[in-house]
Amino acid sequence: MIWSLDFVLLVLSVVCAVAAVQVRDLLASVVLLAAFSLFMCLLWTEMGAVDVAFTEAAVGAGVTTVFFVITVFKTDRVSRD
Amino acid sequence: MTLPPEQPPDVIIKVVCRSLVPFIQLFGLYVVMHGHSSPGGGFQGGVILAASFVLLVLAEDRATLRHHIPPAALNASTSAGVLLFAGLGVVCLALGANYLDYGPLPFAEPRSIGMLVIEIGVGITVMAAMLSIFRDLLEF
Amino acid sequence: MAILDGAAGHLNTVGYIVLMMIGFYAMTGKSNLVKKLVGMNIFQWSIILFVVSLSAKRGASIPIVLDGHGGDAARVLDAALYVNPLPHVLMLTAIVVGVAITGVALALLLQIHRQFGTLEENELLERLRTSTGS
Amino acid sequence: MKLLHLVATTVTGLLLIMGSLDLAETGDPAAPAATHVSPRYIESSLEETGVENMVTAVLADYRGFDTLGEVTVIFTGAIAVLLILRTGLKEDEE
Repeated sequence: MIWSLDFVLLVLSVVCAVAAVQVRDLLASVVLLAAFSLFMCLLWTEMGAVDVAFTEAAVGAGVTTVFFVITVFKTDRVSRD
Repeated sequence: MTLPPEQPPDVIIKVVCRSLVPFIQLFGLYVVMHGHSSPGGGFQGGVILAASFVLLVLAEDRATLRHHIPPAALNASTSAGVLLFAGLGVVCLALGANYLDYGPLPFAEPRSIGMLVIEIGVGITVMAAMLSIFRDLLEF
Repeated sequence: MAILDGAAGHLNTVGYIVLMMIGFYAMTGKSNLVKKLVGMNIFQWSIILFVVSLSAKRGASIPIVLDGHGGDAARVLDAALYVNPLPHVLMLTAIVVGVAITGVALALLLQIHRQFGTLEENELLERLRTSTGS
Repeated sequence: MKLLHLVATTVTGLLLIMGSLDLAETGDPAAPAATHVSPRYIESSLEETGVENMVTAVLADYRGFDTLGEVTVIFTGAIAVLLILRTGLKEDEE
């Protein structure tokens, strides 16, 4: 593990998480969630968990985002808060 | 706001995605088969195989999935993977060992082959389950 | 840097807890149901991150044996040279199960939106109250 | 109302941080998580199963029951989505 890289990635993922929770446009929220999962994937690669990172790269950016985008398109796009 | 599936898809997107899909599927099969000695396995390969069909459906229209994989085949393969996994355990039981103990399988490297079989079962189930959820959400 | 090395092992746990609390706040404080699901995913991934971080070791490699196939298969490996593979296995399955949970939750959201026409929590409660009252 | 949620979140986070101070350092090779059961998997999985990737060996051989339950959960998720979204109730509910 490399501590400085770990901290930089943690700060970036906290920024992505806060933005995904606070933004009003739900499509932007979903895409920020995909960016958050990319930083998770980088953190796990840096910890040596290559299998978990591989799964996260396929699942977080691929399948989960597609499910969320379909739901957002079929319901309302704008959130009240 | 609804999905815009009625308008014909752009020809460049269609051609590029169609030519990318076989390579993605080949990589997914490689990940399932090569999980013994590199990062990978049934879960990852199944998700990658499902993502290739998702890309195909997003590039074309929603009848594409029904055309390439009929709904009955999708439903059947969702349970076929679980049955392959549990059936190998029953085979081990019939050969005189414990459930899911691959020792007495009649191969040169029984544990390696047994693991490969259950990785294939996991891959089939994960692919079919993801595609089934995707189809149900899309066609609602 | 030497001082930071001593504290670093505890500081990143604080980072994981901050991520977890962001997800917790989204699940409790936000009224949109899709926002709650986004918060649930953040919460879930931060817990997975915490459990994976338990497997890390200083100066260890990824859990794949080097030249294992052609080499001497009977040699004894040193446990300090490889990271702990057990949390990876447990969390690998947790991620894929998380996708199935998210799919079921999104199906419920689609059905709720068809029945009530909204995904905001307070409007949903209001419509439920009026429909049962009348 | 928002302030109440924020206060509750902060208090829970502080309690969790207080609890996490007793954990072993991340990356410590002598931590309890790294010394009890995992050396057994690392040292003998290649010899016992002949598979280089320890994660695959533990996932598919040592903990095969766990993976079987996992696959059953995913199968159940697909069936649940099918049952939630394919109901014919939506016309006569209106």
